[in-house]
Amino acid sequence: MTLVFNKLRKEYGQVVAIDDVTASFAPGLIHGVIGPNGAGKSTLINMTAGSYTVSAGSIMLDGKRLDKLKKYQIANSGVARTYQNIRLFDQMTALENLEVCFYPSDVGGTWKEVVWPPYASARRDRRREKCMEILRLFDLQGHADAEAGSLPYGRQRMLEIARALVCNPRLLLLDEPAAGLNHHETADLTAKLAAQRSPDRITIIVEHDMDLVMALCDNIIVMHHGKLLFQGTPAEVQASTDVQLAYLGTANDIDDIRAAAQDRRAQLGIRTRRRS
Amino acid sequence: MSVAESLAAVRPRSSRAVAFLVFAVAIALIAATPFLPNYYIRVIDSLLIYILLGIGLNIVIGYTGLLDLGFVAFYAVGAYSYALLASPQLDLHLPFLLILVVAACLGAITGILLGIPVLRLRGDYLAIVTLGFGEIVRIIINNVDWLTGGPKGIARLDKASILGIQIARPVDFFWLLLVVVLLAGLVAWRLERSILGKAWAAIREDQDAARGIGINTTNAKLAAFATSATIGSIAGAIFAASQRFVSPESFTLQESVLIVLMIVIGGIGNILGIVAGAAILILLPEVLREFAEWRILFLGLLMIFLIIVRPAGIVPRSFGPDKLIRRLFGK
Amino acid sequence: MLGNLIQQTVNALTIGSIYALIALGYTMVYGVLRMINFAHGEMFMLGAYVAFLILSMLVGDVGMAGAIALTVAFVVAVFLVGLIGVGIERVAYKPLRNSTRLAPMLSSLGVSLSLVTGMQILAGPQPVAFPSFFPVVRYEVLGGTITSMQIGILVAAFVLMFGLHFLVNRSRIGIIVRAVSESRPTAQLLGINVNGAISMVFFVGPLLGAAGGILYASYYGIMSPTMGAVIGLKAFTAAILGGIGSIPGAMLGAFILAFVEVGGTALLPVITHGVLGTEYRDVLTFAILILVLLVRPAGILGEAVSEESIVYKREF
Amino acid sequence: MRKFIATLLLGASLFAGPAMAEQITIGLSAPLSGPQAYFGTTWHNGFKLYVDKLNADGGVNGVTVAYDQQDDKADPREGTLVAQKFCDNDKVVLGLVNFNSGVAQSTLPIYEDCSLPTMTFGSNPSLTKQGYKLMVRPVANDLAGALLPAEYALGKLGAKTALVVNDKQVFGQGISEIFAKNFQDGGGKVIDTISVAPSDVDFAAVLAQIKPKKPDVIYLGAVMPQLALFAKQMHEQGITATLIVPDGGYTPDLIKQAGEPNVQGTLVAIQVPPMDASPEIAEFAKLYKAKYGEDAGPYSIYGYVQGQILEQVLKTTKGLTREDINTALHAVKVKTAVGELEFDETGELKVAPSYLYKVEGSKFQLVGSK
Repeated sequence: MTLVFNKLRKEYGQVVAIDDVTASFAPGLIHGVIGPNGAGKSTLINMTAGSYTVSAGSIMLDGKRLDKLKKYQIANSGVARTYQNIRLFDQMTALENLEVCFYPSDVGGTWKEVVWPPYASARRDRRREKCMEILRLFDLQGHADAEAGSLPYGRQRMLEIARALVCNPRLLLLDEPAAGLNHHETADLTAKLAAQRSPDRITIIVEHDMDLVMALCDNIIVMHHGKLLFQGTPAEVQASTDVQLAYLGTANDIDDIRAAAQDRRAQLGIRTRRRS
Repeated sequence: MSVAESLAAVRPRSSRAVAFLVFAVAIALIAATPFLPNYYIRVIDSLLIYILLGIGLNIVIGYTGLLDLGFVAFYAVGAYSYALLASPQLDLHLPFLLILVVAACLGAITGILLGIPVLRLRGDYLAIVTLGFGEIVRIIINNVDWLTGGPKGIARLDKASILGIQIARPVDFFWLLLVVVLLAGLVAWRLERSILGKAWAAIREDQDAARGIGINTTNAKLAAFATSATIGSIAGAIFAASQRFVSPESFTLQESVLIVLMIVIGGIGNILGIVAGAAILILLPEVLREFAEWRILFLGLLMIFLIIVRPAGIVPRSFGPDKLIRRLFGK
Repeated sequence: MLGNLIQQTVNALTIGSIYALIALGYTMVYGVLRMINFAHGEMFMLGAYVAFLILSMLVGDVGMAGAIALTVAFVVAVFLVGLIGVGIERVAYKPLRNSTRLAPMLSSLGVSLSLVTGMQILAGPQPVAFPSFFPVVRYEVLGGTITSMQIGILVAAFVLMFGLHFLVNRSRIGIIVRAVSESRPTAQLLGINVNGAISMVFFVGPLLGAAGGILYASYYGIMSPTMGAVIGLKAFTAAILGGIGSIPGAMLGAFILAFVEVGGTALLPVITHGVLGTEYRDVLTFAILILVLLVRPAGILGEAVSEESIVYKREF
Repeated sequence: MRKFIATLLLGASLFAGPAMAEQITIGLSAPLSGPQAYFGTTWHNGFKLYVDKLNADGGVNGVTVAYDQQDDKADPREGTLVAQKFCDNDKVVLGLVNFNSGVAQSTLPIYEDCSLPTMTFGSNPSLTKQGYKLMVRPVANDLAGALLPAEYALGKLGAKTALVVNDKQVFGQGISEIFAKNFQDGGGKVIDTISVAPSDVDFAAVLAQIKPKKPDVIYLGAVMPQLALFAKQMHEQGITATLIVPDGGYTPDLIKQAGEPNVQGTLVAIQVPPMDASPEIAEFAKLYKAKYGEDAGPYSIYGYVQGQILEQVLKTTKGLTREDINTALHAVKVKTAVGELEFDETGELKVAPSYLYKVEGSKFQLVGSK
């Protein structure tokens, strides 16, 4: 009933982004992943969700190997995620953004939906009911028919998380959910995520905002230069000198600046192209 | 851009009137058509065929967001299905309805065959590969003379008939096409609203994120290609039956581009838009017939103007058939 | 056999260098605006017509000597077409810069249609004979025939391509253009004159296309209002093959395409024992294009991008 | 939109109103825009020239002739729309239609359905073999067009081998196949048949393949400007075989576009007599130039001849209905600028004149006729 990284490794040519990381994540808990920029936090999420290939090692969820699956198969195994740069379906309404998540379970009935309108509306109503429930949890019910792309930034963040939660995932991966949010919004987000705790769900949050991480997470792993530096409770992490050193001593200035620029652009909603 | 804004601002109150107007004009046109001289009926037949093609291509371009420039290949597959199965060419004279079914199946198969190699490609690469596919189909048709007659084409196709009723006059084709267009439009519209349609929209908006929520994009895209090709192929079969002659020059790249233009000028992703786009691009040159080359120049300039003034098309994506119906019958 | 080989190589190089000049225009516009400029083939056509007009004015009305008149006509025509290119961008594409990606593409289709029919109305739809820019002298090299015209075209094309290479990689303008094509928002933040850079691209691209058109018209001896359509499509194919957005890619793609075409004509009947004749040459061309893209979905020299490193929002 | 409605109403009123007895309308359909516009326009101009003269003289037995000229863009789909337009208009009693055989293929069934007789210009032999009762072809078909050059090549040039190139279009492929057959029937050998794409402009690669085969003659079944491009490149590559081309090459453009030295000795076969063949034709050429400000096109004289046929039809017809006109058309026997013409039961000319020219200097020199 856990997520396990077993000697996980990711290389880009000569560069080692993730260096033999072994860790396990228990259900019912919220796990935080922190570390300076370039430590490999997002890479971990991207590998788990199937966006990046795994160079060596394995990822197991409930005893099933994830790293050999295609991205959509991983999603269908109960893995849901959000992105560092919000990736909503801009020209679809907020409601549709959630509704489309029922594709894997409902697609078989497509032709019936086409030829038999009552069946279609019954199906649609059932889907919409579930989606509205989630939207309400994130205070988005008033925006259900608004185009996702037209929502304010903070709402978009919320909507993306709502989309990840709509199919009740076993494993929830949140990649910097508080990036670009102001203080109030972050506090709001923290409360909403806390309310979503579930005994069956493994939640992993990659985040820079320490207030959120410390308030929310039961367990924290600290990444540094692709290696797992430390694992423990928030209190243990705060007490660790290793962690302090990693953050203060060797943080790469350029990376920080780049990250700041990246966040700024994300806030402005500018699409960024980065070289691999 | 004040013109665009004022055009775009469809006021809720007036839009109900617009909806009624659109509806009334459509009904009046349909009712009046059988009484028009044959020339006008033929023009309207031609318009309906292009609307049908537009509905088909819109599934791939408008719904799924894949720029397909080789759509004419499916049109050709359908046309040649009819030409080969109902002509002295192979001395087969199968009934029209059976050929429609065969054409639909062949279309779907070709659609999937095209879909498979282009699945990995995006945007402009997809555009050029589909374009190449369309050209390959045309060149092959032009060169396998023993089967397709090569550039000479196939002449003296059988007159079509459905259950003993002969479909030969332009007005017969008008009714046939009207039924087929309405059916295809209905299917396309209901597909758009189905869960598969939502998945297509998700792929259009952000393909990777769509995979991330568990959509098997391969299958969804193949379904889009197959449905679209099926409609294109049916249009081709009807075209061949009405023309009673097919030759490769009806299936050039220009035809594909014309259909794409129709969709985009009318309003991408929207069936009502396709009707508007087809009306402009097919009827206008016919109306301006006496101006010979000037009409094409005018059309080119009009295209630039329309796209600049309304880059998202004449009919906005949001003003789809559902809205039309709601405006008409809703509260 | 060797003669034939040399002959075909020269043929391919000549066609390839004309393709390359046009492909460069596609690729530069794409690099900066992510837009396929369907009107680019018409710049090629305009080049030939404008040069012809200037030439007949110079020779007929002014009475200028042949060689000087040719040079003047060439230079003036390519600059004029460059300016036309800038003007078209201002009118037809600039208003659509923040619109969907499909909109400027289709606007360019409208521009293309208007230019072709406009020229048909102005100059007549018939092909017109075009004077030779280089005297035709045939050289026999190891059994192959090479004309002075082919040599002239190769030299002119390579001079232009090296000129562009220098402009893009060494000059200030080139750096600005490259910065804009790397990331327009970032360039804007850095205070770069983005409009200026885009105008530059729409000047240089049509200029090269027009040069290609003049060389083409004088090589084949004719020009027609529709001459841009087929060759534009081929150059576009070349740009995609090489990896659109990449300048060396466009040149590479153009020469590969030319060699495939010439090789297809020469070898298809031989390889297939006459089953497939030269009429299947374009099938071969597109089949190779599709195969290349299956292996390298972004073209030969195109930037390979992994899924997450590029945020692909809707194409249109 | 208003214009559209106006046209609509106009069309409807024409449909309903009674036809005027003393004026008939001839439907003219050909490419008037696009690359083939030159042929369509100049062909029609020849006809209009004759009809205008006819009307100026008060018509034939009091019947004046109007014409309705439409653009078919050389596209079968446009062609059928035009055909239907003519069919719907009761005043149209005869069609001068379709320059392209491919377009005629799709329009002839429509004309047949509405009993509108036509003089069809498409030269593909198969058109008259489909049993159409309302068409005649006042011009030699490709069978005749490709016989003379084959005989000339074998006899006068003493050619033993020929190589055939075609552009994979209806006309080019059809006529080159007929040439090949005639050449072989006459005892010659066709060493190879090569197809090129219709949009090709560069034949260097093909020519490099042809060169080692050393044919005596090369027959090129294509249209302008391919004919000129091929001739030019053939000469540049040092191929000395005699080039034979079909009727599309009978235009000064061939010599201009290929360059005079590159086309010397090229043979052109066409159904048109030389412009100085008779005083009548010379007179026509002069009139044409005076009226349209340019030299007559390759088919202008046939437009003129069709006018002459029309005059004879109007002189002999019993009435002005489509049926009457058709009967008179099939029975017509008339002396025209290209000789005496009459049709057989399929609508084909009984004697179809064809001519062969050789390029000498900047002129076409008649070297044979049939």
